[in-house]
Amino acid sequence: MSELTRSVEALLFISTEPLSLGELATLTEAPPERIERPLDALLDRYCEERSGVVLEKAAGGYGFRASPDTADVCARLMERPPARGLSQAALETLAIVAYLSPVSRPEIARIRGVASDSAVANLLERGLIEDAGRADTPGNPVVYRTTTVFRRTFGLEDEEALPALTQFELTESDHQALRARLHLVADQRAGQA
Amino acid sequence: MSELTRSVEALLFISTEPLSLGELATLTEAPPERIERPLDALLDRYCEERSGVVLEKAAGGYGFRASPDTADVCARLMERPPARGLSQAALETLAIVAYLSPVSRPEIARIRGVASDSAVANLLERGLIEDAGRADTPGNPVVYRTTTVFRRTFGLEDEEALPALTQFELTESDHQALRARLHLVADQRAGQA
Amino acid sequence: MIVADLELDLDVFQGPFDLLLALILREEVELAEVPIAEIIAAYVERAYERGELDLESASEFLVLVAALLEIKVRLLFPSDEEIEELTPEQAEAELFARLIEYRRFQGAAGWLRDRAAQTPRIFRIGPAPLAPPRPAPLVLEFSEDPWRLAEAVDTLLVPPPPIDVSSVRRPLVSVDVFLERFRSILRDRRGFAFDEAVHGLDRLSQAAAFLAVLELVKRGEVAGEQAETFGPIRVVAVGGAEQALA
Repeated sequence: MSELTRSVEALLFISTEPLSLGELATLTEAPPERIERPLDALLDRYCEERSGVVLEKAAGGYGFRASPDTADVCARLMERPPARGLSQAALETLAIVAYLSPVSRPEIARIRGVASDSAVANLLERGLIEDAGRADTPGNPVVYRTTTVFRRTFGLEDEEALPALTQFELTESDHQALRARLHLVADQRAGQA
Repeated sequence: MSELTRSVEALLFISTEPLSLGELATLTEAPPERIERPLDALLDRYCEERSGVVLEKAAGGYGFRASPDTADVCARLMERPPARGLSQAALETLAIVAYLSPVSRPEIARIRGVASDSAVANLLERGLIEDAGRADTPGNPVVYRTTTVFRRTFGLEDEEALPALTQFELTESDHQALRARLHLVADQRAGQA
Repeated sequence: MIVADLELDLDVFQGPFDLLLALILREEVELAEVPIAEIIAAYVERAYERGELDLESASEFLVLVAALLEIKVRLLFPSDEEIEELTPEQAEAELFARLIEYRRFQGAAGWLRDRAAQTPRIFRIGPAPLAPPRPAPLVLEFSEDPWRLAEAVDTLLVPPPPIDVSSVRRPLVSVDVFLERFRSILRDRRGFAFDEAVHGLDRLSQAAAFLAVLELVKRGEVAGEQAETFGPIRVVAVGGAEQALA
């Protein structure tokens, strides 16, 4: 297998998107017409008869996919419930969204004192929070709220039914006072870090 | 290639995390001992000599990665490959998290003698460490641990695969040199006082 | 040697010392992340290269570094228990133990670097391009305890313990005070002599005044004039003429 073929093979394996001939040429620093031979060799190596992984020309370029006869097994992998329970980071992020919703990613990061992008991504993937439009604050960040899946998972009828806090009296129907307190404590913590 | 081998190959390709023998057995509904042959066949098909893609055991399971000779080309595909251009500060911080996890920022600062906030932020952004909840100590600092990306990047089968920390113990002569340097500093200070 | 043009090459910062000070003042560089030992090493190295050490600049440097160090200690060790009085022997033993611990992790860091360099491992991070779509999430009713949510928010509502500054022997001098003072002087006059402006002040206040001048220079509000090395410094308002006309 030529060096170029190996490079094209590896690129297609690690890419999360199909890659076009032009993109493969740019990445390997080879002229586009030199990419065709390696692609042919790979289409031959990765065909349905020979492999569980098949190279395919899709919209937008070339990409590997699981061969059709493995579809059932692969579907089982995708349907697998998330292996672990909620991480502490995810739980804390979820709690902030539940008590302050709607809330943006920058605000979650400010309150927690640490970037929370992966926790937000994880909660979105689990369907526990969802996109609820954009905030009017600078940069117009996306804001999040909890979902029906969240309320069913935690056995909560509606948002009013969130458990009481020991550090804060939850009397107001809006959450502005709680929000202000969380910001204050976060700033105190940041000032000392 | 047997049907089981094709299924294992497809599963390993579409999974976002390495899959263990047990997981592969559950997903393919085959007894674990029957997975060994297909795995051997795949380890043979995807080895450095034959392919630009390598199957290897890391992070508690089997996963595909680019072969070392294609790594430079493949790194171009990523905005920030996890292990490229890590500063000394980031590497030391990563080592501390790997050995002492879960560990907080103040603890890392205590060991390194300087606050390590930008190193921690850099490692978080690269996905090499993650937030693992909060410590019970005053101020409840966030604690960190290493990730699957870390174990795959450094080719570690699991946490135990790190060399024992005592391996990096100073030799007796290093100890003496260090002590001599300390004394020198102390003497100079005393002489000036 | 003028302290201000001491060139530094640190992890968090590269450039002259006075710029670093200005950035710390503007909170663009975290003081807590600045390795002060390296600054001192750079200074000593410079002095050694030049083969001279003038007392004036050395004491200015010491004052600045001591102030930085004291503030940094407060930042890193908010609780006072950490800095009880130690005998020199205890301090040395403690320092020695810490260095040994740190060296171990430096060794481990080197091991990680070599391992990544030996075999670069690049793999896909994220889903496969043409993977089947993930089905709707499975709902496990009542599988989570809602009180854990309350607990998480309660933790975030606990204020951090206050920083005890009772042991700071001298009041820290605020640079802002001097910024204001100099600005008000420059509203009436085109410039002033630095020595006169700080006459009779203690060293720490003089250092703060100097930082304030540096800050004004950085902001483009004033320029410094010095006819000869070690000569008196005159601080002149930039664009003072236009302001006078307006």
